[in-house]
Amino acid sequence: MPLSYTIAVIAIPLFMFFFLGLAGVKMGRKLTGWLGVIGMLITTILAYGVALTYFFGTGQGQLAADGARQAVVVFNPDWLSFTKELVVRMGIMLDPIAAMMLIVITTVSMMVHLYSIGYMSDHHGHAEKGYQRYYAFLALFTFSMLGLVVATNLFQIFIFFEMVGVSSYLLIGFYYQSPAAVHASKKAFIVTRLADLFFLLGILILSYYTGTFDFDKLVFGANGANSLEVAQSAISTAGGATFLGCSVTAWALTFIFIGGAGKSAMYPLHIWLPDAMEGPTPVSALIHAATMVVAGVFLVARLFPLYVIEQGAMEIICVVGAFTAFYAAAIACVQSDIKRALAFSTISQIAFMMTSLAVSSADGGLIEIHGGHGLGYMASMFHLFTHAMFKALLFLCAGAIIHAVHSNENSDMHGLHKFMPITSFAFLIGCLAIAGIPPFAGFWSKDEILVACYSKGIGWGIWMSMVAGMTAFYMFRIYFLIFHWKKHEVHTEHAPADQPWTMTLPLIILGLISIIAGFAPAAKLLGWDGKDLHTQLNWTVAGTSVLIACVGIGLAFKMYYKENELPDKLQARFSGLWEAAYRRFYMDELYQFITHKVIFQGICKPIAMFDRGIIDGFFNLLAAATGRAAYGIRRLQNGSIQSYVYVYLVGALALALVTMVCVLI
Amino acid sequence: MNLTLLMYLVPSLIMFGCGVYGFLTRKNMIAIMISLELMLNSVDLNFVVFNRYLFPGQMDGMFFTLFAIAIAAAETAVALAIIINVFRVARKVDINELIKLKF
Amino acid sequence: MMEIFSNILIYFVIVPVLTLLGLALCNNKGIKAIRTVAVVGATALVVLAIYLVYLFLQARGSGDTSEMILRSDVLWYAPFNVKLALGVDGISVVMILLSAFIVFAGVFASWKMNPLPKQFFMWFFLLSTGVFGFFISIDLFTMFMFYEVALIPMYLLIGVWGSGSKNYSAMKLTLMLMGGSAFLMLGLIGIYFHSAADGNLTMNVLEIAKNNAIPHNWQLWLFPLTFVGFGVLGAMFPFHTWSPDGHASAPTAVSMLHAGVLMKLGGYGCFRVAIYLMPFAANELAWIFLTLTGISIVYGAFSACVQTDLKYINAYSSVSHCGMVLFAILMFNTTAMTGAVLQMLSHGLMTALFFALIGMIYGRTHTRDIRDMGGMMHIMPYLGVGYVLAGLASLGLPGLSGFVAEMTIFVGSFEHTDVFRRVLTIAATCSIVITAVYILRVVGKLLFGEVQDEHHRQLTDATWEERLSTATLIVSVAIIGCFPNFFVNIISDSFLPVVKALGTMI
Amino acid sequence: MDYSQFLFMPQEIGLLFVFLLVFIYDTFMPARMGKHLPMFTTILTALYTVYAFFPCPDMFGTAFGGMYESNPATWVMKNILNIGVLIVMLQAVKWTNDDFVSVRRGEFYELILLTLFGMFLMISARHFLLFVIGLETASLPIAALAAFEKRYYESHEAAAKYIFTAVFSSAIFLLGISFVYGMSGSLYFQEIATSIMGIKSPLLILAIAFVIAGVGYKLSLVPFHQWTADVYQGAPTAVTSYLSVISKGAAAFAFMVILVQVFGALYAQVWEWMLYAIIILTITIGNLFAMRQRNLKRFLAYSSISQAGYIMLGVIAASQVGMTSMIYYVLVYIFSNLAAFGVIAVIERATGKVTMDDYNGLFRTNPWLAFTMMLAMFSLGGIPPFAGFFSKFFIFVGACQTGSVAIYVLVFIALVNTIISLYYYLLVVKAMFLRQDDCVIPYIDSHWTEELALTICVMGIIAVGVASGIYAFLNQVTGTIAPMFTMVG
Repeated sequence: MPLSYTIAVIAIPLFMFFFLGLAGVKMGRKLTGWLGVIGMLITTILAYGVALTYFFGTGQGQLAADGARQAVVVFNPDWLSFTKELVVRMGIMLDPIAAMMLIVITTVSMMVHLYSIGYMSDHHGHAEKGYQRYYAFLALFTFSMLGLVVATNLFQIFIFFEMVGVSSYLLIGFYYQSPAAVHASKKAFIVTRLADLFFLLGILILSYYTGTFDFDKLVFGANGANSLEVAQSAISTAGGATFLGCSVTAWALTFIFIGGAGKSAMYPLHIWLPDAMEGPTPVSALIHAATMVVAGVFLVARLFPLYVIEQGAMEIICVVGAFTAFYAAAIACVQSDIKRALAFSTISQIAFMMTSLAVSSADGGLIEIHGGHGLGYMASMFHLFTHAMFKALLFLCAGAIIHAVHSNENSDMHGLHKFMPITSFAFLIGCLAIAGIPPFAGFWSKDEILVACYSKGIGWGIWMSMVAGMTAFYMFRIYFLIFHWKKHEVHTEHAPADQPWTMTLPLIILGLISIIAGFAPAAKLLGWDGKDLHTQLNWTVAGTSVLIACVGIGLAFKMYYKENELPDKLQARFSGLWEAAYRRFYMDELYQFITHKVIFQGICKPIAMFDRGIIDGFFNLLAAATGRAAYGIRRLQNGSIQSYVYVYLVGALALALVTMVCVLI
Repeated sequence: MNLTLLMYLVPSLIMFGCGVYGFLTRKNMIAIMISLELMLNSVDLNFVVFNRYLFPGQMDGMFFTLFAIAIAAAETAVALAIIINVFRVARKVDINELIKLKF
Repeated sequence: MMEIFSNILIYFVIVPVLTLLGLALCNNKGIKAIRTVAVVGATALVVLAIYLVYLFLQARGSGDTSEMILRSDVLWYAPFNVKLALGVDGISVVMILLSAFIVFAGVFASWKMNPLPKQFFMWFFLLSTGVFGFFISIDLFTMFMFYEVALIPMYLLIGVWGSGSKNYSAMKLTLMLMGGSAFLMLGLIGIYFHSAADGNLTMNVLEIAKNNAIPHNWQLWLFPLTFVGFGVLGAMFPFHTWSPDGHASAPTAVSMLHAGVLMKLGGYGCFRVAIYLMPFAANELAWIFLTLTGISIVYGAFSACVQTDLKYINAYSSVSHCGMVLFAILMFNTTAMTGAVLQMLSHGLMTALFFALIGMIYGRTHTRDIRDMGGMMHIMPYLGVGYVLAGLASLGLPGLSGFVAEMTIFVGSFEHTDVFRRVLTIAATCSIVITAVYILRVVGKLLFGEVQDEHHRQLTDATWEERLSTATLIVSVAIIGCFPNFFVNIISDSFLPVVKALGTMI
Repeated sequence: MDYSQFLFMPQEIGLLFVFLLVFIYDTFMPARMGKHLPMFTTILTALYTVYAFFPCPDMFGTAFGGMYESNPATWVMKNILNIGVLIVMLQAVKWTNDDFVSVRRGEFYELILLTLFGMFLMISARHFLLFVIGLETASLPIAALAAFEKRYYESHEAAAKYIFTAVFSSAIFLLGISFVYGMSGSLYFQEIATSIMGIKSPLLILAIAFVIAGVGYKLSLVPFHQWTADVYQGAPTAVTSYLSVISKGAAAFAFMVILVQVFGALYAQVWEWMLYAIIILTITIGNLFAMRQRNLKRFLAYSSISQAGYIMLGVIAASQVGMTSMIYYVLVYIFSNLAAFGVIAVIERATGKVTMDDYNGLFRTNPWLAFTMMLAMFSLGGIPPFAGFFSKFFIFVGACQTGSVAIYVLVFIALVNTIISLYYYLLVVKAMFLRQDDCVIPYIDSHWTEELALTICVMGIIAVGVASGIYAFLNQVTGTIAPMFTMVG
């Protein structure tokens, strides 16, 4: 299949957005839903076709002379030309990760489209209000995300960053009449916007010194030349300019990473993601688990060669990633709202990917990378892929459960295993996958990541293994609390049960993928320079990680399989710690304080006062003063002829005298 | 004894001053008219004297004086007429009557 | 004398005047006739404007690289060598296009205007006469004349048809703008007397720029006069305070026209007169005005965050956005200046859209206080969607005009290497976050959430003419946002002479 | 004596002729014909205006040994005054047929014509004797006219205030002239100019100050202005309008001629700075007082004071452009101010209301009157596209042509003052358009003569600015007396 079909992959969702958005109001709800599904189906098929063609086909320029898989720019028209050199183009570029992302996005999106047909309608199959809007926004998001991954230049990525930001804003705020949702959507948008500000600054700096936005100049070797030299040359045009000690490109890349961190919810910009769970659960599955949140990872991966050269930036990413992984995992251990818990696990997993990218170039030098330290990069992308699948699965299961019991709190669930076996089974698969139990998908990718971390330093490895263990623990905690723990008492009019096929089918499909995805030839396809890096399973690392995972699972089993006091005891024992973790270590409070107390009360209000009082007051004062003066001098005109004449005479004489003084002396 | 220019100018200026003083202090409109006449006449005196002493050649000053006297007469006539009008209405010729229009 | 009528530009003045006279013939009762005349006039303007763009592209396409096209001079006041000099370059072309569209939308936005619809539309078209005249003329005297023609109708438009404390606002607005034009007039006279070294003085902008004879010491105080004079209309800090009150009290269409077009006169004039004619002083004094405009960008955004009156919010955001315009103009490179014009277009359209929607909402709810409203999206979806779109445009969503303009400005401003400009640029960039904050605040309070006032539930959605008026603007915003290069190509070349002049100065 | 000299003064002769006819009609016509007198006079004046507008073949030259000079500039100036007088008369037709004034209607016209004659002499005089005669002829009858509304006390007070201050100021003026005479030994402008060349004695400066005071009195420049407001308010509106524009215009022209021709040599040292101070005072004080007036006649009095300040900007330029701009300004000012006074006169005649609050909501009942008033206000405030804008702009340009920074500062002050003036002009507009009132002035059907007068004014306001030919023509006219500015130094 010709790669140029990618255009259709992007165009169809866009069309669906306008079509459903404008014409949808006139159509029936069901109809719009199915139209959306069909449109997405076509997109998915095309996307698979294109991706597979890119990976396994030949003769469309995807294979370089040395057999490395290289970027193919399908088309690339000018969109906005700042100067002769600095031109923003709207193009489509396929390279391994872009192709991989095409598959991820379309798959998950497809599943979500289908799933939503059931989810967005009540038990009697009546679709909710705003169904059309929902599908239009889904299409819009899909379009933006696809546009992001196939971007040919940094600025296009920025543009689609904004687009996905907005569509996520719209979808989080889908239930726009509930204040919580509105607040969450606002929060999500503004936090990511703040990050995007840094992204923009990074772009400005980088483009100013390198004189281009385009990746093929920035990072990819023009037809097969060694990309690292190219990147280096692009950067070196910065002429080693430095700012506050660091080279400007280091600054630029750091800023760009912050931009990514905002989308990927890295600490401390993660606070929007848990709240984003206010949106419909399928949306969380699509946007806040599988696709949008990995945009940051994707961005860093996109600029990987640059980061390799700018070690300073890499170090920052490494630290942030490692910390976030642990931090989020810790919080996930105590959350009672299952979606929140999943959200934090997402954060933690994305942090895994970031870290693995960052460790990827452990001891800098290019040779090392050629010598296989590109592993981290590959692992990260691989994990991105697998994680997307099983995390989407988990979220969709959660959605099914919530749809059944009308609550997010695991206290309202417990022992659902009997009621919804399929869901339970699918959820279990997801948990096993994320816990990293072979042969499930998560095992393979996480194993590679750990290997990469160990190769950077034993400390990093141990740290990340520990987090992996926590992951296993909290996932199974959730699982047991939902499906076992104690007998479920029914207090809704009809007992919870497996949901209609539209919702169950996606679970099954994703479950299967989560099982087999691990066997995808990632090492062969996702090498950072398009070359096949030959990896083999590192049994020591794999063994230990599996061991740790099992320990975590066991612990969870011990604590949460059957109802017992142990959890409460522990909670009472470490109440402070538990409380802090439950309150997400008070990050939200901190943000509240900064935004409301400092910025709102401390800056905006005074400025507004100043404007009305001082500046406006000044002009009013001028007017008042004139009026006062006019009133004050009225006595000059007191109506008596003699005073008139007096003024006249004095005036004339004064005129004469002053002039005499001036002229004669 | 022969009279110099100053011996005329100084009195005329004094006269003018008196006129101004009278104008500014008097309350009676007629008195004010008289002081105005004083001022005008002092000016006439100036002209005549300048002509006589400095430029005896031509008679410009003299003629000017004649016209000025005529004008002064006309002014007085109009002024008196108006004063009478005011008197008709206000029953007074006090200048302080005329302060209705002000500010 | 007659040959001027063969120049299409003059019709941009003639058409509104004819509309004015046509309206004068209408009877105040015959609302239909009045509407017809107004619509015909506005449509004619739009058609003319589009045709003008076509002519311009054709001329440029056929290799006409002259700075201004469609030139024609008619001697008007011979003793002062004042000419009726017409001519347009890319900037004025797009400005005319913008004005035409906003006038068009404005007519529909004031469809149900009463009392005295006839008089309203007459003033309305007098105002547009001034606007168009300003954009087509390149002679200082006529420019200034049209400038003031555009200013004075505001007084009656606000005073008679406005709301709230309209007398105060109208007087304040008029006096402050006239104060600005007092500075301006002195500046223009000064420029005139130094317009030529060889004694034959001129008021023609092009010739003055060509002679470049204004002594430097004179430039140093003529530049501030003119820049401030126009800057007042451009809502430059600290001369912006007329804007909140004025906009708050003005009727819908007037706010649209005023924020949409009139404030652009300021930016345009700052460029066309102040910077274009006095590059030396522009370079010398840029730092002062850069600081001021930089302040107004952030300042306006911050003060918009705490307002509760919809129109005040927009007025302050206008301060911020117009500050961006002047800021970019002072960056003295083609990219930034192009961005400035794009920003003028974008701000013009989206602010007009904002004010139109606010007027429509206000016309239904009779309140503009966001604390008294909520869930409007539920009640009037069309207006709600329109408002969200306007908001997104204003906070710079790609695909809408705001993003294009701001990015061009930022990239252009970043071209400068000196720390001062860099810092200001970064400060300006921060405004995109603050903008997001106050826009989303409004959208959240006004459109989303629960319905605050039960009476609002009975309210109806937009009528056809309201839909038409807003749709026009939305589509224009989207077009600029999606095909920016079309406009960039029209605009950017027009800055080359200035940039060259400034370059020689540096 | 060579009587052919009288051919140099066709306008004066014509005017006297009109005056005689009116006088004869007034005296010998039976009483019942009296009510036609206003129409008769107006038509006669109209004919005369037309006649005077076409210059006779060789009317330009000097007569009576150089005492009198007629040149294109004076000719144009007189024509402008004629137009003004014609408008005033048109406005007065209805008023003079009122029962209260009809007895004396003849005098009104005769005095007006006489005053005009005096102004002609002022304009054409090149000798102080003739000038003084003209000045007095132009000022004395005003007192009688001010006292015209016998039934009102204000009228008498106005007249009294006028006459006393007028005589005083003419005394001061004469004193000044006497000093000049004493120093130069002549009363001819030219000769004085030549003989005081280079003198800088205190006496001379005193004399100049007195001369400025004397003429400034008629122009109502601060601080010689205080009679203005009271007289304007007290006098009948027709007289006020006449006073405010016609005599002001004439005086301004004569003022410029004297200052330039007689004291031109002392421009830079002496009277530029005197005028400088006077202008700032005049504009500012006038505006400040006008701001808080409620009585429209008084309001216009102060506004006309500040307008006089703007006119002086043309004088301080002391150049041909200055003079052109000044004449042009006067022309525009005549139309604008007479429009305003015309509206006031109509409303006062019909309802007797003259305060600003009475005008609330006028637009609803009398749209055309309100519209005319608004045009007048905009024109006075200098709003384009009305004539006032052009005259202001050109007079500023004329002033700035001197090129000295001081003058730029002066112009700036004047410009700042335009904002204040705009404020109070807008107050009137506000009253008429923005305000509502329960006791609005009912619809007034004005007499056709008044309407005609107003129409002429509106035409003038709209056309004079846009029709650039007028300014060009004036410029070419003043070009003929341009040599006079060569001695300015």
